[in-house]
Amino acid sequence: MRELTYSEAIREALVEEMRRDANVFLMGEDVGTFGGVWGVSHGMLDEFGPERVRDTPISEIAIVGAGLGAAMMGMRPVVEIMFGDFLMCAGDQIVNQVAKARFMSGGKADVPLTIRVTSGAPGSAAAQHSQSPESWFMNIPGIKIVAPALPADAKGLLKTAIRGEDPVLFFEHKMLYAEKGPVPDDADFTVPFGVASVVREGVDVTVVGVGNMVLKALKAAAQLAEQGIRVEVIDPRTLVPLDKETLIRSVQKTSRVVIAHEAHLRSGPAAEIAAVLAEEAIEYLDGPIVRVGAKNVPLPYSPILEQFVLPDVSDIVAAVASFWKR
Amino acid sequence: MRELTYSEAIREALVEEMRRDANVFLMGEDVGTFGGVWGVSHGMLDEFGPERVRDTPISEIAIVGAGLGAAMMGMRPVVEIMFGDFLMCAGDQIVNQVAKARFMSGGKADVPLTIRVTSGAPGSAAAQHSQSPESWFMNIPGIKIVAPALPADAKGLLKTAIRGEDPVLFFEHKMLYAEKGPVPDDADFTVPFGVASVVREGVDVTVVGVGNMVLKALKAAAQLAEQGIRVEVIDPRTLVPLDKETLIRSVQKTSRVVIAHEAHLRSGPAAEIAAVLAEEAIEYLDGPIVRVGAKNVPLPYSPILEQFVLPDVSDIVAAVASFWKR
Amino acid sequence: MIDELRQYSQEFLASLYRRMVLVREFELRAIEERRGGLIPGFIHSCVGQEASAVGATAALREDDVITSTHRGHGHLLGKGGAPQYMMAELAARSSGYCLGRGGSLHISDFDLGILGANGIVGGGIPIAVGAALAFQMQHSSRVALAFFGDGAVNEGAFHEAANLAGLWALPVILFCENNLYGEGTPQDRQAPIADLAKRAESYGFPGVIVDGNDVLAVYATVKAAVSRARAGEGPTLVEAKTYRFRGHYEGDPQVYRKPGEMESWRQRDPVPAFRQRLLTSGRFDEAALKVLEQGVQAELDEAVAFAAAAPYPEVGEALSGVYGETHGGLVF
Amino acid sequence: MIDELRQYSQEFLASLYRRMVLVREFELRAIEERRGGLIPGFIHSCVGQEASAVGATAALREDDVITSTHRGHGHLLGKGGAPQYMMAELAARSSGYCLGRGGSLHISDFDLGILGANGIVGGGIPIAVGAALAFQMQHSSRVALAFFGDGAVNEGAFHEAANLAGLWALPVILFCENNLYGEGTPQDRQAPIADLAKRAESYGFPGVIVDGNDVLAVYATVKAAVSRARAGEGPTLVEAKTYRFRGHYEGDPQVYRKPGEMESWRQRDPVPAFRQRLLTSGRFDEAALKVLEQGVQAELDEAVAFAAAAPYPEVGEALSGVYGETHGGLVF
Ligand SMILES: Cc1ncc(C[n+]2csc(CCOP(=O)(O)OP(=O)(O)O)c2C)c(N)n1
Ligand SMILES: Cc1ncc(C[n+]2csc(CCOP(=O)(O)OP(=O)(O)O)c2C)c(N)n1
Ligand SMILES: [Mg+2]
Ligand SMILES: [Mg+2]
Repeated sequence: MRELTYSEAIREALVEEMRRDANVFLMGEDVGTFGGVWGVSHGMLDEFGPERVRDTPISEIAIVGAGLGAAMMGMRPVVEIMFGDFLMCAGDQIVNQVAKARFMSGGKADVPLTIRVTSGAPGSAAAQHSQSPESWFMNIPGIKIVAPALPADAKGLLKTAIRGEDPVLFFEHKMLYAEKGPVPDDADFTVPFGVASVVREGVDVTVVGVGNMVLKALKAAAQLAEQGIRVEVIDPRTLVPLDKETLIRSVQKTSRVVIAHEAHLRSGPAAEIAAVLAEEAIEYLDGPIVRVGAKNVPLPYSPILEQFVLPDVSDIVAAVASFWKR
Repeated sequence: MRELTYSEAIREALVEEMRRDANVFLMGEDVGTFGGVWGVSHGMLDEFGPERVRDTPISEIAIVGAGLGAAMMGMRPVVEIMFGDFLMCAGDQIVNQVAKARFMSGGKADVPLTIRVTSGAPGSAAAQHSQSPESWFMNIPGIKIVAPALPADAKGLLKTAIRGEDPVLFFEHKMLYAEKGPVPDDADFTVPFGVASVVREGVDVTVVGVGNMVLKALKAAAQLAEQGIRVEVIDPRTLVPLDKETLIRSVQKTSRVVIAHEAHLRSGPAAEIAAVLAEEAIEYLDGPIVRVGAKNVPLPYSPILEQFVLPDVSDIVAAVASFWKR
Repeated sequence: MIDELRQYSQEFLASLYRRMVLVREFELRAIEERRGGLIPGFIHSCVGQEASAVGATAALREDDVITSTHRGHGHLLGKGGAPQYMMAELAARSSGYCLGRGGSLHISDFDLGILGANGIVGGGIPIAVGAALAFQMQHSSRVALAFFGDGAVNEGAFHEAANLAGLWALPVILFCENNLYGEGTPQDRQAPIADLAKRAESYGFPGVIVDGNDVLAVYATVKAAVSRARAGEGPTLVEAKTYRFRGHYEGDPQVYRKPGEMESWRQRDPVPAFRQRLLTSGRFDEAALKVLEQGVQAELDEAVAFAAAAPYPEVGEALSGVYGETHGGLVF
Repeated sequence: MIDELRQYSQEFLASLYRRMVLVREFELRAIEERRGGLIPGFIHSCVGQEASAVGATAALREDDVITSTHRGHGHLLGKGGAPQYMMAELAARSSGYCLGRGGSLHISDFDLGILGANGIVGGGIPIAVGAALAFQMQHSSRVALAFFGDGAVNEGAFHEAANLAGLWALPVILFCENNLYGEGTPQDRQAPIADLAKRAESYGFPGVIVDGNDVLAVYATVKAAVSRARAGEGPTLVEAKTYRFRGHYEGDPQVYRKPGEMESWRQRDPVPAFRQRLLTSGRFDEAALKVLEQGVQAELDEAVAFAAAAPYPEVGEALSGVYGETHGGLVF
């Protein structure tokens, strides 16, 4: 299969869906002329014109709110919030309008709105440009939360988001944009929500990775294999809905689990995953549920401090190794 | 000791701190002439005048942001966001400015800002006026999160918040305002952050309650006592910082734990508490960590549906009883 | 005055008046039924603001859309909302507009272009702008109208939405009902200017002030704004000066009213004023209006009876309608 | 022109010019040091906007405060920020203003009234308004000044903060640097009006346009606004028309520039323009200006040397300074 970067895979999904359905359009700050600050929509203005690749003012409330209104009137907007850190500028629209519109209407409103947003620390971007906000809206019923790690999943999940009837927060990790992987070129290739992916099989310990931590988990697994520890790596791919079954099945087999994400530890996505396992799979567990994530301090600018705060391969290795050091 | 309602206890804390320190003032929508929509600041305009009991426009960004600026310039603002549901209107100021101001300045900025806000479903207030947002900002380092259940704690914790140097989100549960309890009248009575309260001792099972669920847990405990089940009820009082030690000590004794809050189950405060216990106390546990909370759907208007969605005493009783039904 | 009426058909005048009476009486009935226990939730009535609600919506086509507010019953009835489904929603029944899930703050009817009341002050404005964006992209002649209060113009949502609407010349009408209060705080303590229509200049489109208690003035003003919008000339901000006669919500002790203010506005009560105008014009007589009024009462009797007889939702219904697709029930 | 200069002292004119050169050269040096690897993070330089940064801050007292933006180096240097601590911060050292935790986007110095650069567009405006509220409540004569760009005026934060400032007549200056772009999107595709000062009318206070490339014009305009503010007359919105000469950030390919635009603004480069004016006035000669310029270079050499020699933070420092009180270390 041909290889694409994560960024190219996302662009391909956008382009294919916009060719397929005239109701799909892209809107956000600098998505047009600039091609997106991360270059994801590069060239799309040329193909689709300024009507369907819309540069907006710096107005996150208006971007999300207008996306919602347009979605309810038959369009399928993909709106982009440049950094996940800015999501809270539109927090009310997301929490109180987008997520609840269908339910409050008695199930009648369709809200096919995809909110693309970046997450993660790109390096010395400091406290307001480095956050991983995947869990910030997990408590809110009504919005789905997607965090792909591999290019093929990025493409397939974005298509599912755009074709679906519900609002989706779609997290793209900045440090994954340049990562390559095989991506099917079938224009109807989609990846379903709520189905975790077993990225590597193993029997000794389960490592659940979110976003870029899937790649780090794979590296950790390779290192640990040398010590004879067979790690199973699972990527939930969608946090809402969450594929509990695959997680529980894995833990049943390995009886040990580490959950890793780049978000801060406290109340990050791992809190929910750990709680689910502690509620539904505790009998299979042979030790603590170990979380790996960023320390509970804002992301510092200094690379030394930043590396100290962010989780890395070695943290996963250490977390896994801890099971055999008790 | 004299009895006060939760609402009176909060007002007393506000009044005492405003008398004690000229830098303390209250600002928010309808806190003045109206006395607060929940009546908490009733009469305070008369005592302190419109300079220190400030009615604001309906502008949550400005309310929180102005609170932050004033706090950095030596004031000790208490700002009120009428419903927790509206917190996300000021989401960016809370997450990116208030919580991070000190760290980003290298620890130099003092941010003695208290954000008072209501949580909980007051009955048929529907999806945008009934939420319990205690966990929405738990992933954000730099802001403390307080959720008192009893009048004395409400008074003592609010004083600690106002006198402290850090920003605090102070959640007042609407259904607790009319609840009475003993409150010390010592004007220097404060309750420390990070110290959980064992509200009822027991040896068979630990029930951790957040906000109004503390009272429901006590009712459940009384019912369960009749069946011979001795429930220990713990109120963490502050979610950030969280007193893990008291929780772990209790679980060590009881080896069974239920965590109850009114927030939606997914990624509510219980997710973090469960994750902490699954990481640091799993060896003491004799069964699953059971969460009790609102179902993962927006709060419905209809009382029938609302009661179905919200957790109640019977849910706690059932959760506890489940340990003996396996 | 008489001249002004002349341009309108008998049917149109009758329908305006009937709708104003419907709004007024719907509110009074809902308040009564809330006291009587049929309605469990809060009510923010629009008594006193009937002319602005009815005048504005009368200027719209059926396929145009509105976003509304916490004080939305008049807007919805104006746009054609059916009293029985509204009353059933207020009574929390499964025959209500939102199957009992939304209540007064969230009533919507997508078939009628009612995109929803809203519990968040200012929250509906960006949504209306988004609907207008869709219409523009669809090369449709439909327009969107956002209702909001004088308090809402101080929210960031108003500003961002208005700027976008102006920038893209979207077919949207921003309709501000300035009733002089946001909850218990007077407008002059919420914004440093009294004429909020002025804010339109910041967004490069016209702002117009209209007597919000004069239904025909409101109608004509909005009609002009709608024509502009349909012609691709972009948005208009309409500020209707009006007054609410009851509390912010039912039960509000209203300690904040300025002395004499209520009395002076009572003189300008839009419903009797329009009634008198119809009579004075000679085109309607007492008997004809009585018939209309009785028709409204009958309709409301039916609506209340319908609501009271309607079934309550089944508890399990709470779990449906959160998503369009549940991926095997996984999302709960 | 010569007349205009006459009212200012030699020292003042020299200090303005020196500061403008300092800002320009600081930026160029920082860009160079970033390329050289001393500076790890992004830089949004203000090259071309020196007159507005320096003119505005020169009108403030030392105990007045500012909030700044992502493009903040000029504002901070204008307010007295020390180049060595700024450079050390950019170089991520523990001797930097924020101990290496903040970087370019978050530099602050509370002693100098610099409440912080800001990574959130519009994020600093409500904070400045809050500082002004404190000053008003403290019966102090201090004022606050918020810097922000043309893009920021479309954020809800601008609107809510401006409304509150106008309503309460707070001692704050809202200073908009309209450099015609917000990132890669021209101002005329972000807002439907070109003169953003006009928006002040929505908030009941004056809006003034000034040539942002003329340091004395900016100074005089802000000075007047500051006097108003100190006199309790409330806020002013100042719009400085200017242009940025480099990319939005270093590395920006700048595909979005309109043809000829850069060249025409280059003719109005504020630093050589002011230099020429000083020479033409006859009050400064080439030699005197050279001395100032060399002084700046020396200061920057020292700043870079200081930064390069400064220690990096210890890893454990990341865990301090999040809270004022940690309740026994519990909060992490
Ligand atoms: C974002 C938000 N802030 C505050 C409230 C509480 N609230 C509900 S209605 C209201 C007053 C609104 O005033 P206005 O916009 O003038 O509308 P009116 O009630 O006068 O019709 C307030 C403050 C809310 N619902 N949403
Ligand atoms: C809330 C928010 N949205 C978007 C961004 C990304 N961003 C950073 S600077 C910028 C452009 C700002 O334009 P303007 O206010 O004109 O300032 P300038 O860069 O021209 O100085 C954008 C969009 C951000 N930092 N914060
Ligand atoms: Mg009003
Ligand atoms: Mg700009």
